[in-house]
Amino acid sequence: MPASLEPATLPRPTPALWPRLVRAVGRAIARAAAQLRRDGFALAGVTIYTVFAVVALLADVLATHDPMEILFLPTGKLAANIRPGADFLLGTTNLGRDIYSQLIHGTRSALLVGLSAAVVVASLGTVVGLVSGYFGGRIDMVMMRFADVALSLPFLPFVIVLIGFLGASINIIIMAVALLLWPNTARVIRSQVLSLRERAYVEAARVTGASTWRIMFVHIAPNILPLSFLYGSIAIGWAILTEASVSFLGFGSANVVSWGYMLQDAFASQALSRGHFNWFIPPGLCIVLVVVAGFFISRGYEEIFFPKLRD
Amino acid sequence: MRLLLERLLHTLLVVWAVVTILFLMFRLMPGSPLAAYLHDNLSEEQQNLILQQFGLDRPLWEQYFIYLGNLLQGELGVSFFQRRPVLDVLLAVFPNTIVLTLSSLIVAYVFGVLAGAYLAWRRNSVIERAAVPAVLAIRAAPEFWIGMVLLAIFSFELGWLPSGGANSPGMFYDSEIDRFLSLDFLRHLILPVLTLALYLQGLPLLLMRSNMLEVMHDEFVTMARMKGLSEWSIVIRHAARNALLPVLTAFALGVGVSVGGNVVVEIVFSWPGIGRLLVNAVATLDYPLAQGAFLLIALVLIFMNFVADMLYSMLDPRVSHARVA
Amino acid sequence: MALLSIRDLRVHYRTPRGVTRAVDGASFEVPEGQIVGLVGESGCGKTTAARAITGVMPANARFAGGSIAYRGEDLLTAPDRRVKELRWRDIAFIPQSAMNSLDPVYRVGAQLREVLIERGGMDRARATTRAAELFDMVGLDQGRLDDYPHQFSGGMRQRAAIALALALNPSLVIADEPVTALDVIVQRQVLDTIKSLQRRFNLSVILVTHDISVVAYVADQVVVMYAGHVIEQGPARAVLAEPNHPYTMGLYNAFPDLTSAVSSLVPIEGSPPDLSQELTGCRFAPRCPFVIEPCRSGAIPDQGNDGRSAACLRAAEAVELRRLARVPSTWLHS
Amino acid sequence: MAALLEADDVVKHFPVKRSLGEIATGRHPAVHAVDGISFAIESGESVGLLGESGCGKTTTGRLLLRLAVPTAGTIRFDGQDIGTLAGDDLATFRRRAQLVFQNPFEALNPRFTVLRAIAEPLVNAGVPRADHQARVVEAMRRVNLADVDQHLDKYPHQMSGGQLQRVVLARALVLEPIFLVADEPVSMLDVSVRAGILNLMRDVRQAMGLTAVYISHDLALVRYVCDRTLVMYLGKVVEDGPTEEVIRLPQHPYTQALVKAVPVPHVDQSHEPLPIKGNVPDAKNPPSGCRFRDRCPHAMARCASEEPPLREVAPRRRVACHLLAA
Repeated sequence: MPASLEPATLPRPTPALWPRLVRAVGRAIARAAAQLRRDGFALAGVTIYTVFAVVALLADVLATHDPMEILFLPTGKLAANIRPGADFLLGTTNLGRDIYSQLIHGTRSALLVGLSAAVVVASLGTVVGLVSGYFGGRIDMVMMRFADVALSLPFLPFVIVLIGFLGASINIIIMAVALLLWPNTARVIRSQVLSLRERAYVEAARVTGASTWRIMFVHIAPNILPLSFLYGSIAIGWAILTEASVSFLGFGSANVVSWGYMLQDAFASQALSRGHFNWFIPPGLCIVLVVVAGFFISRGYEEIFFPKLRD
Repeated sequence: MRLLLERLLHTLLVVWAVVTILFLMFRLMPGSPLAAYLHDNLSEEQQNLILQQFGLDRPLWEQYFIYLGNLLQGELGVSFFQRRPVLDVLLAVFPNTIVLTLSSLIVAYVFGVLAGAYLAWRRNSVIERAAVPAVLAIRAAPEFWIGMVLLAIFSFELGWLPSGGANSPGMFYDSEIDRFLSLDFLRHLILPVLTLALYLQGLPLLLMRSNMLEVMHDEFVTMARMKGLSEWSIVIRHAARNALLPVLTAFALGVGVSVGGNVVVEIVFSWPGIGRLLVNAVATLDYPLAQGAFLLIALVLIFMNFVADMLYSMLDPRVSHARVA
Repeated sequence: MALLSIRDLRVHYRTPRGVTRAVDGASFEVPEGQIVGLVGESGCGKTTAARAITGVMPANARFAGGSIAYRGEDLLTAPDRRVKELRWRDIAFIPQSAMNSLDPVYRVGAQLREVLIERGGMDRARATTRAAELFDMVGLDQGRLDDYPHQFSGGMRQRAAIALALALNPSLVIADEPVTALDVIVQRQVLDTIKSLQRRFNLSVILVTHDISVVAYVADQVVVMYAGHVIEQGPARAVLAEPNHPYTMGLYNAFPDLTSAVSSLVPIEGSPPDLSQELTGCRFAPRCPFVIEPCRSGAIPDQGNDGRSAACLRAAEAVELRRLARVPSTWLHS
Repeated sequence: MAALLEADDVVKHFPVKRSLGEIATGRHPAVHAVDGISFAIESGESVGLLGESGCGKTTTGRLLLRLAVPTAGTIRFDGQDIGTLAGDDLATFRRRAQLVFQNPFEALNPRFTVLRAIAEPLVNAGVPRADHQARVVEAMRRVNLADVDQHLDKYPHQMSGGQLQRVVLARALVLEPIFLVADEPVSMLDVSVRAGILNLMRDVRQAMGLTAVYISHDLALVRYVCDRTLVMYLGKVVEDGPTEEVIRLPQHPYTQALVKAVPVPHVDQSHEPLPIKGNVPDAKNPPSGCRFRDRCPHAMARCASEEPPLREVAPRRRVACHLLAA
């Protein structure tokens, strides 16, 4: 039997599983990092996320005031509508709250909403897409009909009705976003799985007796993970925008400082007609930055993993 | 033909599913919206009368069939607060939303398609390199915030345009058409349309650009070059014609999505549309009105999904002319 | 004088890994009214060389030298206007995959009319008649003019591509692997069509292929390419019967032949060189069983007479080398 | 010798979308990929499945490996109906029957190193991990992949087509199968490399005593590696016999045309037009009677009404044509 032949080049120790895993992950990160340096978009996206993540973590340190506290000047007068300056970096609201501190604290809720929704959307979409695409038949049909229905519910109105009746909460926003956004991910992953399933090397695995589990998770899943990330990073943006819209419409939760809440506050307090740009420009810009970072990263991802899209 | 029937059937199924979800959503929510309507100071008899009026004293499954029956007859109930049939309320504001949606989509898609094709043609130029992140950034901005900024500048700072509503107070018109064509209406329309168009142009622009780039690499475009066809024929007749297919589908889908997605912009500009109606209905717990508004928005979305589907198969000869023989 | 004369053509591609010298000093001629078979294996530069003649190249391609003279006029230095004028009226192209080369959203007839009207200056009615004529000529039913490309079978599409190429009565037709994707029977029918139309209109044809049997079937002249170089050329009859370059000899041994007795096929060991590296000497040297030291350095001049040439230092010993090449063990690397 | 593999009236239809008319009339149209083929392959034989694209040869290959299940008919491998295999029996079958793919560039998982790729069947067969490397190295030696150490950790994109096809072959051989299906094993490779792979497959087959089925459209290739050839046309076997005889004296009009159409690398060859015209008909609506009749130069009235059976015309020689009935 061949095993007993002991060719001269042997023995080479068979590496154990987990060091190989570490090496593989290391290689993947190294490759992504190398690509990052080449792709300006992805680099910009990651940089923006890093900055906001640091701000969110250090919010208590960075903020100069309690975001919801009504502040007074040393003279004892309400510190309302103060212009930006040394004491109040971005000025104050008409009720005397520090805008800069609100902005800093808003980072937390934005990242929380964005990342949680992204994780749920990406994992739900990936699992459904994988199962639906690989097994096909009835399972596929049922799941895709669910997807059709979810995509036929108008997004923002659905969230509004849900929040309006269930009450404002970040969890409900995350749930609603996940409920309506998973089909996009699932559909794309499904079609990718459909084509991967027909690849010769998957057939090769089948003909050598690989189990369904092994084919799905060893041969197919690694090829679709980049897509999951792609759709995850887009979902971050969607979730943040949704939270902002809901808060702006006045359905946000009253005790959480978010950028959407700040904008609603500004809008309702006539900041626009009074020209208080310092109040409503910064939160909007923050939203733009965080959301666009997701777009940038997804673009970079496309360049890394779907190079045929490149020029 | 077969495709049409199949999709139609499919669409009806989706409508049924959405209608059912809507029913469950409004009946099973904790803190039934009706609670707000049934004031304590009403007598029990009065309360029961109202419950009966809405059929809420029957078992759930019976309510469901009553609800379906009512829907089929176009019976959406009566608004709690406006004391008018929901359908009348909806139809009064619906045209405003349609005008707003279509004008902004047309502006956005005409601009997006042209700009996208131009950027693809000027691949790797300075303008192309700058435009892509700029477009992505605009797409990342919340619509209502774009609206707020435009409002603050053009209405409050410069005073060029009105700050909200669809018409100035006190204006009356002989017909809806007259109203839509009036200068006053158009002045009110500019800012919301600009806001939506700014937000919406990103999709057709990026789509057109990447489709063009892809098509320009297709063999048939190379062949058009080899044939010595003019740049116009190559770019417009061959590349753009092929690249446009998915954009047209996106337009149809966009109509469906925007009708509900306009909500925030309608709020910013106090635009008397269906989205604003929905938000107010939810805020005041006017449940028949909220349900009706949601249903209308959903039906438009489903219908446009169907149209997009059909459009694609009609415009792409590979689908519409599939040879069976 | 030859209709087309290519001298020392160099076409390079910029790639992420550096410059690939796809065609690196190729010279050959296309006589009036003859079919020239341009053969070689994948990556030898045959398609690049053929496409270079049309002047329509991918964005990352660059002409790094040489000349392409059509009726004595260098296409590489001629003004764009002039080159555009020559396209399709004088130099037409038949692609490998007619499926991808036809625009999917227009009817085949419309695509014929487009070129007849825009480049041929015909009016609509004249173009319609001419399109029908062309379909007839290539053996397609006129009723199919109103079909879309995807409604055609592979063989029909290839015929449509031929009709398109002949629309403006060109003098030179470049056919890039025109039958590779087809089944043998259809392949044979399409080759017969090409050959008969070539005779009828006294066309010059460059037929790019990896298949020497296709060359043997239709070509008058043959040009063999290897790693960006032309390594042998001459009349098809002579080159195929008595190859002078060891690569051509080796190709013959590796090619299964239905008519001869079954002998063993002999591979050429190794693989072609990486064209993104700087190369000196004969590019076939690392795989050549007859290599001598001088092969590995300096330029290898073309040797030959009677319209034949081979880029081999030992071309003079061809008779002896051919004898040795027929022995399988010659090709076994130690 | 005993038959290792027996196909008995095997049919494989692929359903297609029905039109409204077909739904109304209750018809179920299908692509008749394989439409009733029977043959037996003896142990140690090498058989060519020859035909043009769409003739059903690839589907037949997949059926033989149970990558597809027949719509009707049975395939017996070593006496067992492979359609009913499950569990351990199926696992055993998977160890004994292997496939060599057409396109080596796609047949290997791009994320797997050569070592992992060749070890994949060992993992699936439950071979102890400690033995993997030795057996992989052994398989690589068998396919003449020199410098084993140098290749083990390479990824597919770092290798040439010829090397990749050797890896694919090594993967197929690592479990020491007794039956091999090769689907156009060299059609994606350059001519100068092809010969090496074909020689290798021929040698390996002899050394290991394998039974093999080669699927190909290339008559010259089949002639080089197969003792026997089955010619397929539109889901049917039309001719069966020793390869040399089929090529030298083809009996079926289709085979005759096919042989005539094959280009040869000589300048002096027949340029006479082929006797057949038209295209292969649609496999959804094959012609009645003989499927070749509307392209056949010898078609008779009987050909339309009666399907010619594949009958023995000489020892080990079967042809499906009414011309040979007499």
